Amino acid sequence: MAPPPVRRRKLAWTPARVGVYGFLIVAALFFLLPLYVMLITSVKPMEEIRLGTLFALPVKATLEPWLQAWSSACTGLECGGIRSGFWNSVAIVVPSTILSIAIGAVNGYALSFWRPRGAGVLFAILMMGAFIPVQVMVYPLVRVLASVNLFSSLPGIVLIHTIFGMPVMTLLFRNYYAGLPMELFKAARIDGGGFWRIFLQLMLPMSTPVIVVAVIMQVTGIWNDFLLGLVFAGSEHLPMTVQLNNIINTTTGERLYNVNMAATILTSLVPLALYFISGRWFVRGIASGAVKG
Amino acid sequence: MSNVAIRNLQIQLGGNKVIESLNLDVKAGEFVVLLGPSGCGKSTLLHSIAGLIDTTSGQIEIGGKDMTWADPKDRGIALVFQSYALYPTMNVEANMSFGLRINGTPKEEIARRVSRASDMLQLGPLLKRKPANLSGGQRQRVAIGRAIVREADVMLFDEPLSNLDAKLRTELRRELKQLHKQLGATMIYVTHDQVEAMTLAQRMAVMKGGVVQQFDTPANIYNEPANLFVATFLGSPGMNLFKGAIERQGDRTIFSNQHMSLDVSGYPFKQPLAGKHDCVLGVRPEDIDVGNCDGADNVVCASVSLVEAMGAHRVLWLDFHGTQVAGIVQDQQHIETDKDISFSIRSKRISLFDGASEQRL
Amino acid sequence: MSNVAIRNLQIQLGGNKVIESLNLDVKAGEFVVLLGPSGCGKSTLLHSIAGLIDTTSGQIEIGGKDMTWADPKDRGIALVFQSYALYPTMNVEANMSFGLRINGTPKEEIARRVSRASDMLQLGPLLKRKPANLSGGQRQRVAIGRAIVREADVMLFDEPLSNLDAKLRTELRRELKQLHKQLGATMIYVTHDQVEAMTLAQRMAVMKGGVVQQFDTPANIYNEPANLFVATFLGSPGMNLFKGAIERQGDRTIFSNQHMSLDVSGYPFKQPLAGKHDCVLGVRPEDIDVGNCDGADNVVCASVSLVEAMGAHRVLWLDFHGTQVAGIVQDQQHIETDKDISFSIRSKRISLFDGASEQRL
Amino acid sequence: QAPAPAGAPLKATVIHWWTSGGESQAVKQFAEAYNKAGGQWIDQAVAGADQSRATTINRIVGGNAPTAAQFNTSKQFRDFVEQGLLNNVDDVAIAGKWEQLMPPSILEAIKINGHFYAAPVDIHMPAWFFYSKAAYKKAGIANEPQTWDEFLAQLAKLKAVGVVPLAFGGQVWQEKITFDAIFAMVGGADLYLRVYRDRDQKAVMSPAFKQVLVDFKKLKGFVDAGSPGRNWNDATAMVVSGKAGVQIMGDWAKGEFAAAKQVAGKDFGCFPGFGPKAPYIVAGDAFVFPKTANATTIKAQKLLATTITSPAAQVAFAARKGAIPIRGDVDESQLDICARQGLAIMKDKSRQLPNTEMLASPDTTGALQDVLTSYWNKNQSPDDAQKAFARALKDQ
Amino acid sequence: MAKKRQSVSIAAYIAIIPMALTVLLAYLGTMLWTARVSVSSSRTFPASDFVGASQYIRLFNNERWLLSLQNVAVYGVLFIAACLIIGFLLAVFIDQKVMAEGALRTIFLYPYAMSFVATGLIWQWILNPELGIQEVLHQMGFADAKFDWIVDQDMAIYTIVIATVWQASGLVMALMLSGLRGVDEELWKAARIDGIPRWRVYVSIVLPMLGASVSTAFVLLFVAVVKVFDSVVAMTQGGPGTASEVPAKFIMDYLFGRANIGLASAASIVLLSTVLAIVAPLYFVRSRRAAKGA
Ligand SMILES: Nc1ncnc2c1ncn2[C@@H]1O[C@H](COP(=O)(O)OP(=O)(O)OP(=O)(O)O)[C@@H](O)[C@H]1O
Ligand SMILES: Nc1ncnc2c1ncn2[C@@H]1O[C@H](COP(=O)(O)OP(=O)(O)OP(=O)(O)O)[C@@H](O)[C@H]1O
Ligand SMILES: [Mg+2]
Ligand SMILES: [Mg+2]
Repeated sequence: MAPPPVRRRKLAWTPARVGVYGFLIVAALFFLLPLYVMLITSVKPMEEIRLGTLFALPVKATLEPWLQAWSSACTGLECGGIRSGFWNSVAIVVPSTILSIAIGAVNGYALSFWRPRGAGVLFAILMMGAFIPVQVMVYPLVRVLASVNLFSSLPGIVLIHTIFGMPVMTLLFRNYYAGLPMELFKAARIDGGGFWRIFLQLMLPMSTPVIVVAVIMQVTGIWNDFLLGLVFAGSEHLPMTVQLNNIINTTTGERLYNVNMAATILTSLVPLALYFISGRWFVRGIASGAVKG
Repeated sequence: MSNVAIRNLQIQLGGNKVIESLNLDVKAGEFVVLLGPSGCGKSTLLHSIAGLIDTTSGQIEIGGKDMTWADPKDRGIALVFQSYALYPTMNVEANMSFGLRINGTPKEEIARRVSRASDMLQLGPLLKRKPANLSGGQRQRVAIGRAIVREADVMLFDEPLSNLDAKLRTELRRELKQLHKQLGATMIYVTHDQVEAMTLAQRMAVMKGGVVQQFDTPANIYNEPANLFVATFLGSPGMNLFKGAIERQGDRTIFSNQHMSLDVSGYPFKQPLAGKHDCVLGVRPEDIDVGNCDGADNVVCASVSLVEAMGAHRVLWLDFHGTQVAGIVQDQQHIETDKDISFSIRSKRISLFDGASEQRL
Repeated sequence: MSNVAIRNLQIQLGGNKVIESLNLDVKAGEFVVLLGPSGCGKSTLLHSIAGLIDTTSGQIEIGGKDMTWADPKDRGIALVFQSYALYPTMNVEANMSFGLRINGTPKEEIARRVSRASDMLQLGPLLKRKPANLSGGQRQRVAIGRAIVREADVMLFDEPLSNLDAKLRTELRRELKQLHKQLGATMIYVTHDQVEAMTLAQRMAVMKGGVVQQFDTPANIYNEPANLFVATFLGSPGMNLFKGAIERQGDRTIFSNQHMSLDVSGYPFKQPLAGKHDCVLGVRPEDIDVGNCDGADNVVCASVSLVEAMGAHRVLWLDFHGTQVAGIVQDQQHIETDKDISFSIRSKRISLFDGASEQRL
Repeated sequence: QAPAPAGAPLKATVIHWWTSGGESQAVKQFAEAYNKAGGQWIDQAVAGADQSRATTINRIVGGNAPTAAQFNTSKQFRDFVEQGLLNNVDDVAIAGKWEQLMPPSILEAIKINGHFYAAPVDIHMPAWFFYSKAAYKKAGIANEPQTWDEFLAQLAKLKAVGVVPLAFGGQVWQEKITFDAIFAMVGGADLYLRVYRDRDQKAVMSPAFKQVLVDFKKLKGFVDAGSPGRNWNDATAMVVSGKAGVQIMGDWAKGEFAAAKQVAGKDFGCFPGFGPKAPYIVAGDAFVFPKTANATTIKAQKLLATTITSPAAQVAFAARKGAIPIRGDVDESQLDICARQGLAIMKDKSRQLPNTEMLASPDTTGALQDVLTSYWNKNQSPDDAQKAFARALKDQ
Repeated sequence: MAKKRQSVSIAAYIAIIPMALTVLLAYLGTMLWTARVSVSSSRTFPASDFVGASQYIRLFNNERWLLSLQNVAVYGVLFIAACLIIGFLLAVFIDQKVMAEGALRTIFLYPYAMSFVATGLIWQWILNPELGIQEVLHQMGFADAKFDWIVDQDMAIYTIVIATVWQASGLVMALMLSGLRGVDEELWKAARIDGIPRWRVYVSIVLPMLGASVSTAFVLLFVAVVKVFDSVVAMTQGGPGTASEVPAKFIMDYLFGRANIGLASAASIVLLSTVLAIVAPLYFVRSRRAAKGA
């Protein structure tokens, strides 16, 4: 009397499932295509590149361009590759990321919970500022920094990155904190927490997901920045990207595409590594969602 | 312990007048419950007492001092939130001790208070857990514990039990009452659950639309509701209402409408009545007696539309000319739906309300 | 309308056995309530009936067909969620009609069903509103409306009233009962609120830890709980329990312990008793009579520790040698706390449980 | 000849945009010469001419000016002079007899209000014609063209045998170079100067100028579809591989040929124009010296100006850079045949033409580029282009 | 005795001092400075004279500027729409409990880590009709295949869209994914019971719920549109001709290459005003709706 049991639904390979994977694979191929071209170009000798066979695998693969990019490509008089700027970049990225996130977080926190008078207006202007092309701001900012003796120094470039990161960082944290229950803040107020206490001991530990996003955005942005570093960092602190740019962008000199590509990939390794590492955190942070207390 | 006095409080939020000219006097050590439907401004009132919402005008006194603009932490209050608002990144112990640590209370003192509160609330084994790993009831206790360790003179509770199941609710209700005895603190407790309100309150304030409708002992409010709203909001099921008119006939006062009439001469009118008066008669389900429908005097008949067995008693729903009348029966007598039944109103236990102003007569 | 039969159902979630070998037979058109404490697997069971959770083993039959692996939409069921799960971006009408529109139901048919449901639930004026602009009770009705328009043979409810205030809960409870009459559909209703369970159920299943403890009519479960758990879980306050032993003394059967003894000869034992037997005696608060403590026979004294006025009745808490005994008094007699009072147990209305297995004797 | 000071070497921070391998080799010659002369060269390479100049401006504004900075030999640094931001190097110019040694077009660019505000470092001829000998052979062309028409005919022949006749990079500045080459060849030096130097509206609106526009657009028929956006070196690579016949490009393109191990005169040919009297467009780079009161820095600036204009440094630099020296009194043997040819032409003042940058402000040159690129890429009539050209010249 | 508005502590005001200084000195300051320069005759350096609106007049007589504005409008609409759609689709597909989710996520996100200085060149190659996809198609025997947008006057701007979407949609995906994971599980169940296909749920129910994610993504993308520069320079240099010119490039050209900061400033001010004219109403509507929803 029992009708034949319907088969288990759990088994995966339905047409819809195939479609999902199909789409993802096609999309992944599209996203990987430029990387593929970059990679194979970076291991081709220049003769092969001149042939213009863009997608062809290298006939004679060579690691020479990578070595050259890393340690002997010329960036002016120096022919030390991009290696030398690495630590400069680190020295800029670390404090800039920390400071810009710290200030963005404090701003977002103040805007969401304390709402001091005038802060709303400041925030609106700040967001407006996000739309000014960076280049336009360079000249006046040089003047300002020069007037406080910070031009061409490490603190100077850190400050500049903090300034330029402020709109988006503030937006990010403001939106995140706006999603937290107001009661939490009120409870801490009753417990006698002041502005900083509540921020440091309560809000900051709860901000992991948004901090991960902020770190990704800031590290990527600051690491890849070249214009601001060039102008504000001073010659001793030029970031890696200035060298990368020197290698890639020549006006009238010859261009070594293989070295260019190798240098580009090398330079991107830090943000890429960050993506790999933080990816899991990112998802975990997202999955835990609005922290339920 | 301190008294709390609220004078002419008015609160606007985003343009809405949420609280209008509210007065409330809570004696030191008293347990007062604020009861009202969702959205009536209970939480707003409580938060303004705690100093978390700025008042638009009016005064809040705590312990005899004007605290209208004092900082929350300086008011000598503790607050248990509707949503618990536990700090998700701290374990139970840290949650409870956070405020004390901020105030720089000595370590031993903190330990003493936390262990006392956790004993009281049986939180001992949970001290090292994070809120995410606690059940709803346990979270609730932590939230209460956090308030207790503050050893505040005034404790405020914002619907602390609303998310728990009936059994837990009953238990915690008793524990709270116990707590009040032990601590002796002034307690103001917000709820929309009347059972909670009735069982916990020494006095309770019934609110609606930001206005206190009645502020009295639970029994008085239950038995002599000040207006129609209070009458129907309290009781489960609420008071049965009959529209009609009231008139002096000789030395008797008679309530009557199309379908019934009742001698209400014994009713303690606040003001002597003159002439005919539109009014509403209210009677609690337990003050309705049912019997066989045999056409006796002062006995009205209606058909039973539903019988709800509640275990200890049953609720009858009678269809009386289109309105549903609820009655409560205690005994095991057999009652069938769709059959006619007689019911009578205990005229000594009625309430009468003005038809227009809806205020108690 | 269809029957629902569950055979040897077992469900594992993330490694936990949430449901173990569960059997349940719901007749066509019946209103069955699943009652149990938080976390006992009620939602899991309901969702597996709906096909939203894969079963680990066992069978689910709906309307005589094996539906263990059928798609939710093909099971002829409708489900009202604990959290409503309304589509937040659609207005009330769209919320109700979305499923029908997707299935290609003709426009007129959709309009007919929606208007019928909205009439039934008095949602007419709200049809164009978004869920965010509705109160909790209104959202609840929309969620029910969405289930109704499906005109399913089996309707499942997952604690649909748990977030509402007492008054609304009472109202909606009645409406649901009415609905069942009108629709005639099989209904399975999950709750942890016993009042709801008692009033709504034709039969109810009390669950604990994924296992059905008792499946019977509310009255039977209330009056003759199958085990200690059911006895204490039901009733507010729950059954009073006294540990002791039971023994035949001549043709009488006597329950006794240190402090009291009671003749339980009239008790309908399932199996004849032999010798002395450790057991627990249970009696509901309303089956305890109180009087003055004058030392009469079969009358025990205890001091009153708390009086809870509930409006219609009062709950007394008596301190009887360290255990709290609850009693219910209906009349207005004056009772003071901390005074001694006598109480007696109506021996015809007791329950007896085995001391070890905790099962009813 | 300037004596090295005793003690600390004279530090000179130099901003320039020579960043590629070949360019690095070239700038190294300067650095070594300077260091040998008792200085210490501190290199600050910034890729991209615009970017490099912007850096210089920002450094000056920010009070952290370099000792010297590269500009094109042009009007690019006029504003600096007017703002009084540059030191002059009159002493060095007089001592080095610049007026006698250097071509007038260069002098015109660096001598402002009677003072020398820049030290020229090289001369580029931006409009060389490079051709693939293999492609020419395939098309059966034996000689370099002597006239514009002959050139067009050769392009047609190349096209006929399936070679891309003109290797063309469709970037604005490459279009401009090509146009200027055609302008100088077809329109003649006189018209060129009247338009660019005198901004003579009549000259612009003349039929002769219109003919230049028409002739320029004729080249469009000889470029391939992939040209827009192409980098100049990719275009050169087409000539290197014989895929394309001719490229009109600055002499720096020789670096690419060299990298592909091709030899001028053997694998590829070069000619600066049609016929023996063809005009020769002059461009180049120069160093300017930001203002400072610091005596040591001024000394360094002078030493630097002296060193880099010295014949030895000049020829060493030019040889690696693919340019020609700014002075004729150098040892030619290090140079390739194209450069030698250029050096020879430089002796004939009548053939020299300054490039647009020397004659007009950057703003004007930019505006002209805009006009030309629209004309080249869009379906614009020569008349419209002519009018736009006139307007762009008048506007500034 | 206790005064009003004490509830906002002084520390809060101190804490926003960095923001206040930044806003006043860096943002407001540069905006005013730019406005001032735009009414002067400044060339390489700011001049202190006053020439009225002449820079603006020149600006609006400049065809390239007008074309830039037109281009950025077209680009902006397409870029934002494409990023949101593709980002959303990727997020949705990744959300289907697929294998190798982490790897896929990284694949979609990595372009965001790479600067356009080099990847622009790669795109230029891939899209080049003589080198890239078109050539490959020809070699595969599709002789008629034509994909030469990058050299086509009318289509060049779309190639910028393709490349920048490739770069930015990963970030949108991340934001959307975070939104998707926040959707109540019971909603999905409700939809299953209603028999609503998953894609329909995404389109009709989930998408409208992702308001916060979408608006954050929108702001970030909008900022990117206004500032789009690197990709254009690296891929087309604004060409062919002026076909893919954009305002930021125009401003850059005049700022340094053409040494006319007066005109560049005027262009910046016009750009900023345009942005404000678009953003302000959106902001207004949103804050109104937020106020109403609360
Ligand atoms: N920030 C605000 N802006 C505008 N109106 C508000 C705001 N906060 C609350 N309200 C309104 O004030 C009224 C009272 O809110 P309150 O939270 O005090 O209600 P409540 O009595 O606590 O209700 P519940 O029992 O649901 O918690 C509500 O109508 C609410 O809509
Ligand atoms: N995905 C899951 N993985 C592991 N355990 C689960 C999962 N979902 C539920 N559980 C466990 O299954 C048990 C039953 O959960 P269920 O939601 O059915 O309880 P319930 O009876 O509906 O409770 P409530 O009254 O609180 O809604 C709980 O102990 C819970 O912790
Ligand atoms: Mg509230
Ligand atoms: Mg549940």
